[in-house]
Amino acid sequence: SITAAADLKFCLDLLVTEYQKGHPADTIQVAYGSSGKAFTQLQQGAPFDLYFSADIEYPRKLGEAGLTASEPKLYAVGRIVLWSDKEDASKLTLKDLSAERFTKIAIANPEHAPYGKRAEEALKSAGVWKSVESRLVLGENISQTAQFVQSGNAPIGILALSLVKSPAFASKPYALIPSDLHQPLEQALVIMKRAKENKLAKDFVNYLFTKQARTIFAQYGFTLPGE
Amino acid sequence: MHTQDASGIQIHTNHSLDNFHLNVDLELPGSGVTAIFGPSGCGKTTLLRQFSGLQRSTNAYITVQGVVWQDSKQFVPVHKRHLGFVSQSANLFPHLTVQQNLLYGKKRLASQTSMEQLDAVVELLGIESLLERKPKNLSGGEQQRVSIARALATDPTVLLMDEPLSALDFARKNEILPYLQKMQRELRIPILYVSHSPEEVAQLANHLVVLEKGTCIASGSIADVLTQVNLPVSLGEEPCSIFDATIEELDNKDHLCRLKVGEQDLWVRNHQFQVGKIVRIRVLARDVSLSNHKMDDSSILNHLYARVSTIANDTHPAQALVHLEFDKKPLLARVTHRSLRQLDIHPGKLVWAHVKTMALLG
Amino acid sequence: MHTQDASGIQIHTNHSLDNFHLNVDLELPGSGVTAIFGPSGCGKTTLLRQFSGLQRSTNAYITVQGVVWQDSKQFVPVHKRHLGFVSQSANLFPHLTVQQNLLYGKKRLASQTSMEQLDAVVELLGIESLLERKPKNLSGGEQQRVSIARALATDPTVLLMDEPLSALDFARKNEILPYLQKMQRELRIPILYVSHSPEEVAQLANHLVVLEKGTCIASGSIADVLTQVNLPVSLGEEPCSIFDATIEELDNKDHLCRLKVGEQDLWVRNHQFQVGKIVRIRVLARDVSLSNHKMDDSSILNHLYARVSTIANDTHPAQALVHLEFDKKPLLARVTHRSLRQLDIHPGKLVWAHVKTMALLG
Amino acid sequence: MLHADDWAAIFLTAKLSILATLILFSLGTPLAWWLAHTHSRFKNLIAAIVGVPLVLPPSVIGFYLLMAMGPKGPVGIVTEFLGLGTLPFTFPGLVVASVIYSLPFMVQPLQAGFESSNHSMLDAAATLGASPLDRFFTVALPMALPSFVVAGVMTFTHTVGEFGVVLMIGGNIPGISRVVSVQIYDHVEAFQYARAHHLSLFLLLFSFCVLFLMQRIRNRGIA
Amino acid sequence: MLHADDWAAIFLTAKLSILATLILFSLGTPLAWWLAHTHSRFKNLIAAIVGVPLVLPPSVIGFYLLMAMGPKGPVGIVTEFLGLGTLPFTFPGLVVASVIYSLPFMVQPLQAGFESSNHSMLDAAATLGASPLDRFFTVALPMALPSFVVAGVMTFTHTVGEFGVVLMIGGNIPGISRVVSVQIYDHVEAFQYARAHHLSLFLLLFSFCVLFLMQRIRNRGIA
Ligand SMILES: Nc1ncnc2c1ncn2[C@@H]1O[C@H](COP(=O)(O)OP(=O)(O)OP(=O)(O)O)[C@@H](O)[C@H]1O
Ligand SMILES: Nc1ncnc2c1ncn2[C@@H]1O[C@H](COP(=O)(O)OP(=O)(O)OP(=O)(O)O)[C@@H](O)[C@H]1O
Ligand SMILES: [Mg+2]
Ligand SMILES: [Mg+2]
Repeated sequence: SITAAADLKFCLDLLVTEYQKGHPADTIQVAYGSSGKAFTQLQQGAPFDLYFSADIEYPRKLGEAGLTASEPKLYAVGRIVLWSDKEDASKLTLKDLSAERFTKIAIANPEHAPYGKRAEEALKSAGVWKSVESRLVLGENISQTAQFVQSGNAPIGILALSLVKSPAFASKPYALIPSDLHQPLEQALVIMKRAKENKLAKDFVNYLFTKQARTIFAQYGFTLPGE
Repeated sequence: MHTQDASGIQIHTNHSLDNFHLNVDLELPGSGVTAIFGPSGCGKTTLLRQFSGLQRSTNAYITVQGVVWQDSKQFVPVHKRHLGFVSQSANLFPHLTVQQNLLYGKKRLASQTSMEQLDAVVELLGIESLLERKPKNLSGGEQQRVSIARALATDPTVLLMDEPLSALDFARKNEILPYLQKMQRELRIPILYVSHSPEEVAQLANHLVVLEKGTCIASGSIADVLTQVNLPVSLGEEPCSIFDATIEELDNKDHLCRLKVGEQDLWVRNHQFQVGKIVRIRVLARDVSLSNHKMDDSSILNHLYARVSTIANDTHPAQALVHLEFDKKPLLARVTHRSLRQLDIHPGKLVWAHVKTMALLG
Repeated sequence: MHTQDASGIQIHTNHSLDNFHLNVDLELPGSGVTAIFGPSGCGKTTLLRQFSGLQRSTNAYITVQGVVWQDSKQFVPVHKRHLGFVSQSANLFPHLTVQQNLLYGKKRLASQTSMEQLDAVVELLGIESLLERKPKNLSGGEQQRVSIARALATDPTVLLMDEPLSALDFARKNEILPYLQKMQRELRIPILYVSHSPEEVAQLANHLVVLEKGTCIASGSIADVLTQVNLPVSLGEEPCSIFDATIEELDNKDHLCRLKVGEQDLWVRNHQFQVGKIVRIRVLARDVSLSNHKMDDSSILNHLYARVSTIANDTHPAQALVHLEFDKKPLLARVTHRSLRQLDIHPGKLVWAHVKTMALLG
Repeated sequence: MLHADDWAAIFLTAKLSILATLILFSLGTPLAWWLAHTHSRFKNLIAAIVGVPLVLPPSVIGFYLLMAMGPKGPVGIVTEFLGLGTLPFTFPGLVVASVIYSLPFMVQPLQAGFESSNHSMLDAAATLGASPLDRFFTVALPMALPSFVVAGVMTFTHTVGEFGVVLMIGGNIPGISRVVSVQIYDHVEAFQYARAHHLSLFLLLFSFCVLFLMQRIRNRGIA
Repeated sequence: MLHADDWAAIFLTAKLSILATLILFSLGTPLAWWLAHTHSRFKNLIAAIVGVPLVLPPSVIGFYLLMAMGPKGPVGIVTEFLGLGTLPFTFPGLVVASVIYSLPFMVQPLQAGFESSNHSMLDAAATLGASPLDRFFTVALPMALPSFVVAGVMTFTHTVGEFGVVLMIGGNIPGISRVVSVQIYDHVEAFQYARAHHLSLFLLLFSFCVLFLMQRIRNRGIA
């Protein structure tokens, strides 16, 4: 079984379905959640074979603790976007956020959510951090942040590209935030020690780097450097 | 309370509790003690609760001294009726001390009662030493006494008492009863008094209501009700007769006084009476013996010359209840059939009735 | 309970409740009714609770008919003592119906009581129609009766009753008292009976314990205790004398029977007595009149020739309490000082004592 | 040991919890009284509705409240119409959410307390001249004291510890919605275990004091 | 309307909640009784400890429990020594965590109920031959029925709705720890609102039934 970052939900569900078409005998269970929580749980011996983190730091630390059976493998790089339920976000840039009409700006909590950290960096790079700081509302994770914006409680927010490509958000356009404004959102997976002899785990990881899988990733806004 | 004495108490109510139906239509005097008497479960408590407004029946009509407490249009809520209610169980507030219990009603109701009056009640009831205690640390009788004191402390305009003295010893009862009498005389407030004790009723009551199965089978002055021969209820085992007499003479040496009943004299213990005062006398049938001659050589002081009117059977086959009449007053005597035969007593005959003891009421 | 009758009940206890100290050392008979008498707050309930084990004192010693219930080493818990306890407040289980209340103890304790016996108790107490009700829908007296029935249904080896009849009317009391007497006679179980009613005590009790402020001021057979002249407590207002008599003759025509007391005869109402039976008689002082001649021409049947031993003052100054003696039996008469003077009654004189009424006990 | 922002969170939490508890006392007491004494046929329905927040996960309640109070939700439309703006991400919004969420913690124990109370004492108070409100405060309430203490403490502590709803409705804004529970959570998520421990310890000590105090009051009420 | 995995979550939740409630009844009742009647000087301390789970945010409790029950925690070391393995991410572990978390919901109402109970009824039962245990079950318990119902319902519904602790200790594993609350949360997080609504609705209807039933029992107890 797999524990995976919540932003992978749509993408990974489709990948699992596709994989199982070719391997009907194999069952794969995925538990989505915050990568930090999963990290804490894996440290305490949670029974997961694969760990899809939204951050490369967590798998690295698990490796240092000797809990993994492989090196962290970069499987995707995430992107952040501006999205609004009220207006056409595709015409906006981060600079526009200093406008007073955005009474609330939703981002994920930069203290512990990877998307929040990147959003903070981007806002700082764009030079608007000071002017927006007092108007920020923080989501526990990127999903909650999306709900803030989707429900209209926050007129605008910085969300994950993978989310706004999902059906629930597809009706409204988004503005991609240039990736040079922040550190890359490097998402890495790792095979846990308990899956050392698990063939299915290795097969599935290998499948993720096939061409078919890469198109699915790309479809949801996840690409690898060089793709 | 503007029409004091103008009219008395009217209670008309019709109330059902599952299988029990209370249906009474009472006119009670606006002052004095009305005793409510009847077997367990006959509706005495229900009557008091109806009267007080604790239980509300839709079609009740209740007025007190001209003030309407309940009719089809209005309903004065309980807390505005300004009544004192001593209930069958003491119902003290468990979270308050005795003192706080006493002050609870006083603070809310009493306009006139002074602190001294409360102290007097406390002393009368012997609860001075209990004031700081919590009710659960009191004995049964102590709780009952505090409950009485709490009701008296509110200086009520009507006092309802549901078997208030049943948990008390004789000596204590005999201290409280005269106090109630005095209070009723001085404040002229009406008291409705439920009791199973013939002694209490005889001593206190001016008016008597007898209930049975939710209906009133008799209501009237105590003398009238008690001599109603076909009443199945008597105050305890003993039939008795009651009549009024005038104080004629005081014998301070012997501490006796002479009463005049019609043309005849009676001697009773003197209780600081005034000449000319009219008192009420109760004579138990068992205290009356009959003979054909006046017997002067006996410690029995009182001899009445009376005519036998009827002779009825008594509860025990050995005995008969002889109804006598002297000066138009009724008198009951309980004697054995053997004596009737030996003394040849029959209706119409004139005999001497010897009264060993009699009680003075109110 | 192997040593039935071998020894009676011993209660030695020393218990403090805040300001109150109970300190008694009692030896009570192992059968018959022991009345516990005393003013409110004197410790009657506390004594019963100590005896039953509901309240545990560290240094108590309690045995019942040879079985140790508590001493320094052991303490039989309440539920193993197999006693019936009718407490001052009915304490019915509010979540159970009357029927379920009655069966609660029966299921746990009664080994022998048949269902018919329970039915008999239910009928005696007049609670047949209440069986399906919840306690809170019962009147005060009804609750009390259910509580008595519940205790009786357990077929206990000792019965403790704390003012069980105080909430009941006279007629009901007079049905229950004989039943208790009968039960006590037939089952020979001891009954500890707290009451404020002189009537009840006189009618039921063989043994009398008088408490005051937590100490026992008298304990003994009822005749002995009642004639103790210097006892501040009397059973109610009325002093009385008690003595035993033998049934000599039945007069079925007049429904009377003749008793022999020493050399003298007394006639009383017959209650299906057997010749030869010994009965106990109580004569109230107020029912005795005195004269210098035997008065045959009177409805008073009983005349005892007795010698005046002492003359004491009574509570009212008009009256005196005359102590008489006949055949070594004591007899009290209450007469006025005027009569004493007129009849020239003085200690040592022989007089006729006329007894209007007497009560047969036990 | 505690940082300035921890203290800010503590004061905010205290403010929120005290306010919510006070509001719930005034709302919950009449509601519980009504539920305990009515014979209305709506009784069971209302009782069930009051119990709903118990059974839904806090963040789900938070989600629905967010939807309802947002500009497109029924509550939001009303509040905007009244010129109050929308409630999420404001302190009043947090108070409203806490009140809704903690309602059963207030009502349920109170209702149980009132149900087992003795009517004859209330009757006695009435005959002694106490109006219905008077007898409620001077008799019913003190006699149901254990239940009141339980209700108050459960409501208060639960509001202190609540966090799913707050996170959802509050948006984690310092001084407005970053209460202690959110702060601890953030510390844990950010692996700042030491700070989490310190704040937890503080909460523990604090709740100890509250619960201790509560026991004292209870013991006194009974003795 | 509900998917197979929703049903699986429902059954798991029912199993967990019923089990936790039963365990809490058997643990909480004697504890509450003791707290209500003891004069021990540890009383206040124990009462305060029991109340602690009320005041800490669920996921923080979950975090500390995870630490304590993990292979390096004190509880984990003991369970591993006993050959039981570690508790987190297992169903028994979830039960243990739920029991700890819901303890105050059971104990507090029961304690209040016992404190206001009438000792003279217990005395009467003793004289009628009932042993202490017997009188507890046949007198004290039925007389404190409203409190029992409240305690049971609050514990049960709270275990159903609990989710911070479960997520932390359980790890969201289908059939072991993916209870309804977690499932709804997942649906919400994944913007599968329809499925979230359906499950919430189911929970609502269910809790309605439970709460309705509870009211019936209560009304009967009182009548
Ligand atoms: N729990 C208690 N704490 C302190 N004092 C108590 C407690 N219970 C009773 N007392 C006191 O002990 C004394 C004896 O009480 P007890 O109940 O035995 O009296 P009693 O003889 O039964 O009186 P009553 O006829 O009024 O019922 C009383 O003065 C009472 O105030
Ligand atoms: N709440 C109730 N529901 C149903 N029946 C009731 C209720 N309260 C009293 N009753 C019945 O009504 C009748 C009258 O009760 P009430 O209390 O007035 O009697 P009471 O005359 O005061 O008797 P007691 O002398 O025994 O106190 C009784 O038969 C009783 O069973
Ligand atoms: Mg009554
Ligand atoms: Mg007593």
